[in-house]
Amino acid sequence: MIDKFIATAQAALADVPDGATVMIGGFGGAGMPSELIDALIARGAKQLTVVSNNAGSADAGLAALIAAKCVRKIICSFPRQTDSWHFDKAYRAGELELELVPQGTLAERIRAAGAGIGAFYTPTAFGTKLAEGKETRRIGERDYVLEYPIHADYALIKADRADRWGNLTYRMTARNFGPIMAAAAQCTVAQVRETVPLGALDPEAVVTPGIFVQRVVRIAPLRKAA
Amino acid sequence: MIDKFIATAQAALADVPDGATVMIGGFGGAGMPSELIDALIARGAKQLTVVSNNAGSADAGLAALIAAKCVRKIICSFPRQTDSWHFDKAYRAGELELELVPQGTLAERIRAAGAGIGAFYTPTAFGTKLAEGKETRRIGERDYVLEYPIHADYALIKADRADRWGNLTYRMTARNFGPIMAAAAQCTVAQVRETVPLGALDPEAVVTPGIFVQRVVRIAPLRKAA
Amino acid sequence: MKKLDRKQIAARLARDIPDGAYVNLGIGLPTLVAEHLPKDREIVLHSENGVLGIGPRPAKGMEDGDLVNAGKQPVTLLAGGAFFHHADSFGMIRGRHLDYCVLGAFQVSVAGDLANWHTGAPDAIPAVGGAMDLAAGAKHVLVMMEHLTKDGKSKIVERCTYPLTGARCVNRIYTDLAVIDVKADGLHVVEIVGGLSFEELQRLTGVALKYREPVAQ
Amino acid sequence: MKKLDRKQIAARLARDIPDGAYVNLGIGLPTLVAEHLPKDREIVLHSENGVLGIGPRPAKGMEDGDLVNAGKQPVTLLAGGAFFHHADSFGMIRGRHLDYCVLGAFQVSVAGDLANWHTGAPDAIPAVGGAMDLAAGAKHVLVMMEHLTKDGKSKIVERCTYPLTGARCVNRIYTDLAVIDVKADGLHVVEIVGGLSFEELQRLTGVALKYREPVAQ
Repeated sequence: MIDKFIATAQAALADVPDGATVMIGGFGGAGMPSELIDALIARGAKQLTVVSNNAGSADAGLAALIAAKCVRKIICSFPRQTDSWHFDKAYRAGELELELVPQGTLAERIRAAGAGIGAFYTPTAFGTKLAEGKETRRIGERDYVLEYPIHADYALIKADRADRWGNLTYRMTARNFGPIMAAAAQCTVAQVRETVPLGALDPEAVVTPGIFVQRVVRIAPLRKAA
Repeated sequence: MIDKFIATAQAALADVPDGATVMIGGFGGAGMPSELIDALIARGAKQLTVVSNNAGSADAGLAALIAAKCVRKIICSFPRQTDSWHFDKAYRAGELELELVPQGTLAERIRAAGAGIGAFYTPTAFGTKLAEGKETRRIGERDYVLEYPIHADYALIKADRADRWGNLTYRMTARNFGPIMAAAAQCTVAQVRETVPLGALDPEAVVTPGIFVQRVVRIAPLRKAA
Repeated sequence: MKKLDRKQIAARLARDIPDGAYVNLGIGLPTLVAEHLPKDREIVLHSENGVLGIGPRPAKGMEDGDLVNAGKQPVTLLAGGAFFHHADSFGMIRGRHLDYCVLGAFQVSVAGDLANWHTGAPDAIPAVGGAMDLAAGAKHVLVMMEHLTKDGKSKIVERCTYPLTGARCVNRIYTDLAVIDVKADGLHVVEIVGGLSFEELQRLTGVALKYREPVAQ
Repeated sequence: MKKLDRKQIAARLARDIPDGAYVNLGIGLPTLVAEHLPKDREIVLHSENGVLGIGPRPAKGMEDGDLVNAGKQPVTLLAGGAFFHHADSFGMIRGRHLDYCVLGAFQVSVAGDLANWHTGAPDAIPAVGGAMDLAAGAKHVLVMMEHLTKDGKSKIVERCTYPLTGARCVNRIYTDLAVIDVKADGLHVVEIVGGLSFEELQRLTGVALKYREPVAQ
């Protein structure tokens, strides 16, 4: 029987080793798997390579992971924010390597990893600093840059509902990187708001089929103060 | 105001010129836009390049388009079927050029066109006859073949429900090539079972956003004999 | 001369977006355009974080952290909207499905090169987001910016001195002083604000501008 | 010797598919495997035309033309199933997400090359479908075929004479005579049908086989 439900975030991340490449979903706060990140900090794995759109803000989530000195390198599109002080400090101190990737190229490199594409030509960034040193090619009337997939050992994502096969739905723009990161990692851990019986999700509306998901943790939403 | 609904299949295809590249959705009968194909035959455009998974079966649909001598070339993965006699005859007579493409490579080439990818490396077909003469590259431990996008002037697809913005849902495995062909064509024409008011489709479950669809024709399903 | 303020630039640009267009408004200044789109047109707003059909800002207290735009501001969804993931969203951009994108800029060159992501300062922390994808992918790239820097230098330049976002990608520039088309043979002035002569605009801009004086009625 | 019939080959292969596996069964003979999967295991069947979680054949009269497998036969969907488009479906295959695929074959070589799509006859109309993608993409490629051609030649060969579907891709071969692993150092016989000696299997197969006689109890 297939049962991908795991009781706690801690248990779901208990085997993350030092040096792992970890994708972290979310676009700002939307889709950010906060409780999984907390569990990753508690796990204490070091020298991580993190793949995420941003580099954390304020003191929680990815920012806390950086503050806890767990991250060696970050691959992202938009690290600088008004409150990205933990990233800023570590970066300026030379403690954190940054690979800056245009957002669409980041998404497509992650998608390529999940879809078994060896490399692809994208028009984005041609003629810019972010294409320096990269292979280019003119195809038809457009110039392209060669980009390679980004694979990960783990993906930490936040979805909305899940069944025990790991089928996932998302909520509005919290979907963002979740589906492509799920496919790009060896071990995808999804935190979800709700778990449902097998068959409760509409097969037409499953966004991430369970084949891409290895572990599911239900995180009850915080109850709002009355 | 955006209103992509068109009254008839004939009107929706009235501007298809000779020599156009036309994608036709469907996997066998599932998702085959039969009424649109009939309208294309009635339109009488010749010298078409058709992109489709199969090359028609029995006497209707794509087979009828071939029988009507509208097709100059077909790009597909699986032309040979027990009842593909119209294709077989035209092919053996040398009246029809065939570009045979592995099914996943066909899908990915169509997807690449829609997603603005200039070319990609796929492991499929490396070392086989279908990769002969193609550029190859070793990336990591795997060998890859370089493949290029397939763009189209028109895509003819069958969906289930649509609103006037052209948002589409599909029905079960009739989805197949619809979403990727919609994105790869300059003008996508969808035949649907049902049209619904704007807002009636769940935004989480729209499969093809209207940005990829130019024209929608409602084709009432045949009433079953009582 | 009466310079346009930010709202007026946004309103001027909004007038050029046709009914039925699919449009991405970059973060910052371009977001203002949303509030000035003509009410009699149906224009579908895209945000690169995976949504088409963005509606007005939510009422106070009705914000939902799961429904945000690329600037991470809370938004609403119109009837007809749809959600999708990041790879599909950037496929729309890169695949030339967006009719227009509107971007801010530090500089635009005569050739249509755009610089808007990095000042080039050695100690600056870089961040690019989706700007390079939008610049490379949208059918029409519209730039919205002030004509001059704070110290009075033209932001329209012979060659960008800041790092590029995209080469030869800008189609039209909207500033507080003028509307200018970028064409293969150079910069064509479409409109000038009231009270400013072409000669004065030319002097302020520095690089060569072309202009066909409107015929007097 | 008691050759296995097709159902028995399918049943033998099905025994090796573990609980929780994601599996694609190729069109034709491999489809039989579905009927022999152990009832106490939950195995998720994929079909390249965009579905995971295929269930048993529908009852007569309950077929739905929109719900078919890669062989275009009507199927059903289990609770937990999901639909997706062709690019996503082949992303699953190419991206090494399928644990097993089962394919028929004309020939398999000592190196694990597979030929199953084309006889090479000059007048044959070629058709490849998803075979090359499955051969290149699944984590384990299992071949299911009769050991010998109708005129008694081995389908396990030194080098394929038919055009290849994939090079060095086959992991295990199930025939009516034996189960054979393809490894870097050659072909290892795992099992032989009752009444057939290794020597006889070796003679029928032609190419070199390795075998470790099971220890008698």
